[in-house]
Amino acid sequence: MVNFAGIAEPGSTKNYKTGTWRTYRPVVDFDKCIGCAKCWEYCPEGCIIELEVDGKEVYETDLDYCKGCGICSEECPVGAIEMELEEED
Amino acid sequence: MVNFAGIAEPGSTKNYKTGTWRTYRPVVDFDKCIGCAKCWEYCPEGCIIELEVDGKEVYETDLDYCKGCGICSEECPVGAIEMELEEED
Amino acid sequence: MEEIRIHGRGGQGSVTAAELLAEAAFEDGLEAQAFPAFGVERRGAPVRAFARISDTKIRLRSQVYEPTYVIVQDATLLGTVDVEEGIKSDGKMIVNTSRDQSQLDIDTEAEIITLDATKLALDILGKPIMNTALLGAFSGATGEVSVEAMKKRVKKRFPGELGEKNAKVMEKANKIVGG
Amino acid sequence: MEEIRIHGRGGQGSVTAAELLAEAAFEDGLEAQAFPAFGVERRGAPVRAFARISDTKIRLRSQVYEPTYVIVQDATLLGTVDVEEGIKSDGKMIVNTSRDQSQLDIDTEAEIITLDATKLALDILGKPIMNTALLGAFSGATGEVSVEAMKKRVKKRFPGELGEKNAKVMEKANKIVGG
Amino acid sequence: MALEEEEYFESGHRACAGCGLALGARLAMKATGEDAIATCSTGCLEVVSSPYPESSWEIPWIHSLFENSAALGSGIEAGLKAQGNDHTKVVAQGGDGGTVDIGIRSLSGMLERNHDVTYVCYDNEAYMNTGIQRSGSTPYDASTTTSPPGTESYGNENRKKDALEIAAAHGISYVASASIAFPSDLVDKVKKANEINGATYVQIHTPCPTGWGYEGKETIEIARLAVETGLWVLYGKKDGEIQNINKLNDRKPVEEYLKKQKRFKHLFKKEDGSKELEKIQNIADRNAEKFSLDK
Amino acid sequence: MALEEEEYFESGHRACAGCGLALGARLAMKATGEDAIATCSTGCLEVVSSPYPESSWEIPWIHSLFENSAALGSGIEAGLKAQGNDHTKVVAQGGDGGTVDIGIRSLSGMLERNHDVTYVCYDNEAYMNTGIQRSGSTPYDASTTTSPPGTESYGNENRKKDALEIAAAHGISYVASASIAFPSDLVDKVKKANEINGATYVQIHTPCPTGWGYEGKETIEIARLAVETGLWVLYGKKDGEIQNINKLNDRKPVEEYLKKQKRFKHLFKKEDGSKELEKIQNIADRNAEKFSLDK
Amino acid sequence: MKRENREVMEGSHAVAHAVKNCSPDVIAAYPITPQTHIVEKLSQFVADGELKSEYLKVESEFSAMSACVGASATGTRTFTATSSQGLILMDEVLYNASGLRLPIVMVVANRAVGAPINIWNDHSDSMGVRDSGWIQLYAESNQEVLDMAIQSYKIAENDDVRLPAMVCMDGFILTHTYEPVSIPTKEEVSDFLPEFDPEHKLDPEDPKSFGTVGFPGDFMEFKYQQHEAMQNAKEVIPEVFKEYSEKMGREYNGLIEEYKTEDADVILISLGSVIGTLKDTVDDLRNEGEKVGLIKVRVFRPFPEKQLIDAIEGARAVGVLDKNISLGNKGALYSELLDSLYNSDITPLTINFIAGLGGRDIPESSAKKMYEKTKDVAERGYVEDEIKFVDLKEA
Amino acid sequence: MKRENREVMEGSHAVAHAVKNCSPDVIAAYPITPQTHIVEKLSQFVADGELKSEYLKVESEFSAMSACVGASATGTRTFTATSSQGLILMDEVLYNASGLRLPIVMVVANRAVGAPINIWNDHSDSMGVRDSGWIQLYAESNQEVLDMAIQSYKIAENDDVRLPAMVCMDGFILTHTYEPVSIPTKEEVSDFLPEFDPEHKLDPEDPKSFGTVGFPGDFMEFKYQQHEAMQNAKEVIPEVFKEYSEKMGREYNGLIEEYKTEDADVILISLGSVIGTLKDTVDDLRNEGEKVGLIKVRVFRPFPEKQLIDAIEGARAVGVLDKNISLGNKGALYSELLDSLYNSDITPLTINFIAGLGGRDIPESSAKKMYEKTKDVAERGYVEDEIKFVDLKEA
Ligand SMILES: Cc1ncc(C[n+]2csc(CCOP(=O)(O)OP(=O)(O)O)c2C)c(N)n1
Ligand SMILES: Cc1ncc(C[n+]2csc(CCOP(=O)(O)OP(=O)(O)O)c2C)c(N)n1
Ligand code: SF4
Ligand code: SF4
Ligand code: SF4
Ligand code: SF4
Ligand code: SF4
Ligand code: SF4
Ligand SMILES: [Mg+2]
Ligand SMILES: [Mg+2]
Repeated sequence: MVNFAGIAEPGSTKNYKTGTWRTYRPVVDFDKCIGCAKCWEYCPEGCIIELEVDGKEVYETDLDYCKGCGICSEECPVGAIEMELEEED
Repeated sequence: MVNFAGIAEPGSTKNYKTGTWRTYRPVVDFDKCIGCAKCWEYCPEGCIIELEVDGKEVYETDLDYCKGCGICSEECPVGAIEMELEEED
Repeated sequence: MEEIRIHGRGGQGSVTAAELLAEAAFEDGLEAQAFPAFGVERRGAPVRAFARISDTKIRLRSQVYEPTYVIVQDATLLGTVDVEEGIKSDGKMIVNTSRDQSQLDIDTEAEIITLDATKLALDILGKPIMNTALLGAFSGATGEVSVEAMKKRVKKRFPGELGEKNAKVMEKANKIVGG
Repeated sequence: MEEIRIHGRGGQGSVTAAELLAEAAFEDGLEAQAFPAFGVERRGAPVRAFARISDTKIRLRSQVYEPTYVIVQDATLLGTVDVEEGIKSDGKMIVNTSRDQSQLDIDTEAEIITLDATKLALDILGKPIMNTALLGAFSGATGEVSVEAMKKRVKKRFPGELGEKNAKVMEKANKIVGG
Repeated sequence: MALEEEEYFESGHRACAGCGLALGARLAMKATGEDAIATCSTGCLEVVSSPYPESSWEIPWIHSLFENSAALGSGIEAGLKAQGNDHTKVVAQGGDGGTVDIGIRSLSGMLERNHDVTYVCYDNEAYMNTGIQRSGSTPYDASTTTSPPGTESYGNENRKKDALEIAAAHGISYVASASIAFPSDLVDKVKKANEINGATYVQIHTPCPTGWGYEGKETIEIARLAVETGLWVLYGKKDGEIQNINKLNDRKPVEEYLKKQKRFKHLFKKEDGSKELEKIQNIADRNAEKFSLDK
Repeated sequence: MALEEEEYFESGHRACAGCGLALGARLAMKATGEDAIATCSTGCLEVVSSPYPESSWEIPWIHSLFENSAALGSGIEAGLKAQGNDHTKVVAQGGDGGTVDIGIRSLSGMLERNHDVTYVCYDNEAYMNTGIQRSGSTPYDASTTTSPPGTESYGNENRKKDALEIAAAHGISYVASASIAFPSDLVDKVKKANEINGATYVQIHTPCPTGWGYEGKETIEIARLAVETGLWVLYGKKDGEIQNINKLNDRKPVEEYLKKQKRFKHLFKKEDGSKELEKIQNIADRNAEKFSLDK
Repeated sequence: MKRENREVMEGSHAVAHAVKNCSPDVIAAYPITPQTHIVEKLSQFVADGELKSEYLKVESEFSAMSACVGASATGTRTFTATSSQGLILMDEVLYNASGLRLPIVMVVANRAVGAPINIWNDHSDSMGVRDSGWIQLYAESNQEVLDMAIQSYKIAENDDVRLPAMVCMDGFILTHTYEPVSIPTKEEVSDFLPEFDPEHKLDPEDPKSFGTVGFPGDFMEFKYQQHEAMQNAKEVIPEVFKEYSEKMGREYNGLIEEYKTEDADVILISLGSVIGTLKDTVDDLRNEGEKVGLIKVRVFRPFPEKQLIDAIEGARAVGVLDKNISLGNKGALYSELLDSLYNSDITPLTINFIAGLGGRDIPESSAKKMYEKTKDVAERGYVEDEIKFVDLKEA
Repeated sequence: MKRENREVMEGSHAVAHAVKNCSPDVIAAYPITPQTHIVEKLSQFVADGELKSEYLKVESEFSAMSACVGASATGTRTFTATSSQGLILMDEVLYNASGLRLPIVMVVANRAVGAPINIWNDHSDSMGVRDSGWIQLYAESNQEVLDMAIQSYKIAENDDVRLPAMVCMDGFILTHTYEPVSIPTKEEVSDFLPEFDPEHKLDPEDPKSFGTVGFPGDFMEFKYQQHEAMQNAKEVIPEVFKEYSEKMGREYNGLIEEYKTEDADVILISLGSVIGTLKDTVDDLRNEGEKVGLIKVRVFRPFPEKQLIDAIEGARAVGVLDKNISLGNKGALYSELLDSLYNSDITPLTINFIAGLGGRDIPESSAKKMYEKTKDVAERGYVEDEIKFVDLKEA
């Protein structure tokens, strides 16, 4: 049955993958990316992560949660993020 | 029985004589009174009335309602109002 | 069980009087209850307070309809308030007045005791707070509660000089009515 | 009585589709009911809507558990949502997809009809609003509701050009699935 | 006689002798006149003026609850509008508690929607009807039954809520403070508020002998001292502009006001009381600065 | 990376794609850090973040009702104090409706009592959770489901309530406006508010694609345009002094902001719409004047 | 059911149309799911000039009802709608409105009351205010709710009643469901419902005072009058229903509706939209030869004691489906049915089903289980678990 | 009654003293007649440093209860008191507090609910919130109310209960009455009442979320748990009473108290302070040879169904005195008694007296009339006017 008084564990919505909501997927061009973190700052899902690619600090999306809103793409100062239509599967 | 929804007639508290609450009674000295109406302005009971006495405009208390607070006496610019202890009877 | 009603005006300490009466009765080993007439009365308006004293536990919660004793703090009330209402014919009424009881127009078979409590209060306390004088008189006139208990409680409630003076008022009033 | 379930995403007009379906059925002389899955879903999240049609008055107020027909507005849902749940084995499922039905992984005995509603919508409406195409297909595939009634109601709801275009979409989709 | 002679708030009400609130209502109603409807929140004013089957009000009047006087006023205004009545004024009345505390939501909504209602707050600086408990409008350090002084307390610990500023921040076109010690000014302000088409707010300082601890006869004097010390500033604010500042020739020290009232008695007795008195003087000084009170 | 890396408002929440509110909460929580307790009034934020048995919150969080976030915060602060805890921050959160309308009484009380609570209002300018009804914070002329344009209407008929001024009128020591388009500024302001010992109020402009009618990806742009047109002014007010005004080099006409949103579409279509646009431009101009916005 | 007049419409919109045709002078409302579509539609009517009402978009439900009190006191017809938390929030004003005898009409989109917060249907909200002196009607369908909205004005404004009335419709299940309804035209409504023109109102021409202090010497008499008005409503409501039926051609026959009860051994009793499902269930069971009947409680306040007793007579067992529970006791309908039965001449066995709380669906299968359980009680001759939570997920 | 410990004191002050000795961490309250003296006394305790509580002087009752919710959720002990309009105003938060399972203790100074506004005693306020999931205790005397305040914390904080509790005391009749009481010392209270240290609380060290959305899939289960907690309370309360009796030497024997019921033909049933008057009446009548008894309902939520049935067994008629009425039905105690009796093995005749509304006094003479009427019912064998307004002034 339900727990006492409906108490929830911290951060547990992470169990739910909002990535399934997505129609468009942001794809980062690591070559273009200057690691400014603007995309990370502005992502309402907080699902952008720092990566090291070839010794360079870049950012990429965690597709488990990305809803494909397109904000990161819009706000990337160097146009490093493209929104691509999700494939059915 | 009570009326529909407890409706009351306008100004009907006049049926209740708050003069019975009084311990001190204001007595106006018409000779002193200059008819400035300050007492009338300041009376919380609205129980001071204009009179003509010997052709002179003066003010006096309606003892039916006067609670004897003493404001009129205090505020009369010429000290025309004395507060006198009520007699038992 | 005896029931007492106190008449006064808002601000004259009628409720305090009822409370002190109950406290003193309890001090004397009795059971006691005191309560105001639950109203919305403002300062100056006529008010009432009640007390019950008994040698068994008091459970009754209704208002007082037929008091044995009535205390009237302010004789100016006599014209407007029905102070004699319901008083037992063998009861007693204690009235604060400078007049003689024959001058009072009170329609009751109960015994009327008068006392110039205002003067007493003004003399000793310097203020027209008559409730303690009337309590002293109540003690003297009825014997229901000892004046010692009264004095003890008034001193407890008003520590220091104020209590002492009130106790003195009680003592004196008690004597005057023959306590 | 037949029950219909529509799957889509918040913002795709699944509820509108159910409503239009009910309206059209009523237009055809049937009794009808339409309602959303009562939820708190936000735009983009998977949502459902339902309709019932019948030739007698509909009194049932429960949710739809065993639909005869299921409409899937967005094939990207197939991976995450159990679109086949409860569908009658002799029922039909209409899926918006560019793929062939054999390429779809849906575990049901019900007949599956596919249609590239997105393309149709983009072609005619210029927007990926697929619900009217799917309704047209529903009409064609099931014969439960006439495409005329559908068209009439869509034009009523969206007066002017928008309605006309949607009616055209319906017509076309209806033809495609063999209506 | 400068003021309207007619009484719309009648004798026979049950307010304490010397009640500032009763005078306030009497004066405000003179400004309002007969073609008006008044609401009243629960509180002294309502209780003393409407013991069934009696009423002190000569104009149509309604009491509903403690916290909804402004909402009631909104509804009345709407009812009149719906009936095509564009002349009858609506005056919503409340005590300070009913206004700045429990009633502030309905007040805020009424002001936001800019109903054609004059809201009159009678400020006696505490919940008097229930026996002198602190309200948001109780001044700093005042003793009330819920802000008693004690070893851990100097009385009320919060500053008096500035309901006039709060009302003004709603962008309404008129707010004003008034005092029963200045009847013509009071009547003028309520009249002005009534004349404006839209929501207005007038707060009247109405000393209370019972709650503040002074003799009934001193009510006007106390009210006057509040103004003369700068603790209660008389002003109007029309479309954001402050007007009618009552400049003071010789601002009195706050002690003159405070020492007359039992609710501040402890400040003159308690150790460190003078520090507190200074704080209160500071409040007056800041008022003087803000409103350029000193001549 | 200027901002705190740690996330306290987690992924998996159910907000619409591109939700400004979700971003606002994520940023505000970065300013708040882990030693804090948050309340949340009923609304989008609460609904999207706490579907039992899940929660997006990494810090202790509680939702009770729609109108009592500030009162809940008051109680939590008191509870912490009673436990001798003088380090944990309390952040009370509410939507604009939960704050400036139904919640304003409890907010006003909390501010008056000066609890050590930071109140954060997420302003998406309508009741979004219930399907885009007008709130007191809805701008003039915006179309919502309860302020639809029509033959008798240009949309919302009231001006946006100035909750910042109202909060400031309570005499609290800090109020600030922020925008999700300016994350560092936002985080700074919430931090500052948190650091102050006493009640503070921060209102964050959080555009809502669903309610305002634009595409999710435009959220930041819309938020930025609100600031650049002067319709949403970024400022702080510390102890009555306005600070941190974000001066504008080249203030944009309001049309640039309005035309991107369906909620203002009717103004560009309706006869006389231009008159209304002028009125809105006036609002921006008055803001510019009041805050000396133009460089 | 004159087909030509019917149109498929959302329940909320159907109510809005009906209310529009009652021409309320003042509407004051605050949005809350699932009431929103009602007040949104009314907003649109006003924006489009189709309805000339003063529409107050207030800042809380408390003010919504307070504004209705003010407006109604000026002698105008008023409307509001709410749900759940909103209804409970206005509780204090509900008592006030009934005590002031103001015939305000309110639609309640029934929804659970939190915590936990839940936007789905049950009856905790309206049942939670059943003491407040409001008439309460419960609708089975969208047709009923829109008819009841119109009827309510006539009931509430009746001189022998003069009480506010609440029309309860199940949240989502009715509010958000599209189905065919027939809406009386404005002319038809006007013919049925006279203008509201009360004797006592806030009026500078006749300046009375309202809402005075009721002292202990009078208060009881005020309450007694309200109680009497409720009793009068038991007479007035069927008359209003009758007139409505005659004028509009749809049958409303009384405080309760009986469905196949005549020879029933087992009777189910409930209110609201679940009645539809239960009717289907009863039909199915009848087809299977079961002697089952159904009672729909259309009017819950005043409580139709006598009507229920008469209708139940002859049944061996009754199963009462409550979509609420007074925590620590029973469902409200069950509780009040039993307090009525106790002093009646009949003694059916009884069982209380607590079902559908917070939007838990009640499918026909569950309805059948309730029937089975009730029948079982009838057969055994006693009830074991009197209060049964239906479809509860066990630990 | 150890005389040495007793002291004459106002009821409100007695409660304040008892609450002080429970050491609540947070108090949040808003004044309302006749609750004021309780919160004023507590203010003085805090001002004088005699009580170290955070005391929030909030701007409304809604916030009083909301602040208690917040404070209680941090794992602290909380207190508030209210009455009438204030209680009804916090209605929404009451449901919230119980749904969040927070063991807040509140004293309710019972007073009528307006309109018309009336500050005097009856039970409309607390009865009006009987569905809200709060435990409800009703006190006969000031001794009882102060004891119950202490007991309530122990009941509410019990792990098997964990529900908020309301201690009801009649406004004025108890709150403003001076009488002797014995107040357990702080040490005695500490010995009886352990510190409150709940497992779940708002705590950055263990950052849980509270007040999440309860979907239809779970909501019913939450409500069922609350209902179960209420059932558990029926066990826990007598245990707590027993321990209290042992430790403090004053008898608290169960959910109800029987007075001379053993051989009674006629039993009166009520709750609150009128019980005192009724006891005197019963004694008088017994002296006159009448076989009359009395039942005091000490706990109204959870409703003591079984206990009442057992106690009534053998009586021919029961008269239930309710100081409230659910307008359009019956008094709450009567209604629930009947819903309990219906499925019991006993069938006493019953009559409902609606008395004391809005402070109408209930003298012994009226109590006797109620007895006579009930006896009359017993003798006739049937009841004519089931609902009787006592001492109503006829038109
Ligand atoms: C909801 C509610 N809470 C509390 C009360 C009790 N109450 C009635 S009047 C009042 C105080 C009124 O204070 P204020 O508004 O300042 O008016 P005043 O009596 O001081 O003139 C209070 C607390 C109430 N009637 N209703
Ligand atoms: C007392 C009460 N009234 C109404 C509601 C319904 N309600 C829930 S959230 C909401 C709107 C929230 O608006 P806002 O505070 O602006 O937050 P948003 O959803 O826009 O972020 C409303 C009206 C409620 N939960 N409680
Ligand atoms: S598309 Fe939106 S949700 Fe996805 S990573 Fe970019 S900003 Fe985040
Ligand atoms: S905003 Fe663009 S450049 Fe900056 S980190 Fe993200 S992807 Fe790289
Ligand atoms: S004493 Fe007071 S009440 Fe009497 S007339 Fe003078 S001012 Fe008026
Ligand atoms: S104030 Fe004095 S002088 Fe003036 S009218 Fe009155 S009595 Fe006369
Ligand atoms: S308590 Fe104060 S405000 Fe109330 S009636 Fe008395 S003097 Fe006036
Ligand atoms: S409706 Fe608006 S505020 Fe709510 S979740 Fe969606 S985008 Fe965010
Ligand atoms: Mg006040
Ligand atoms: Mg919002």
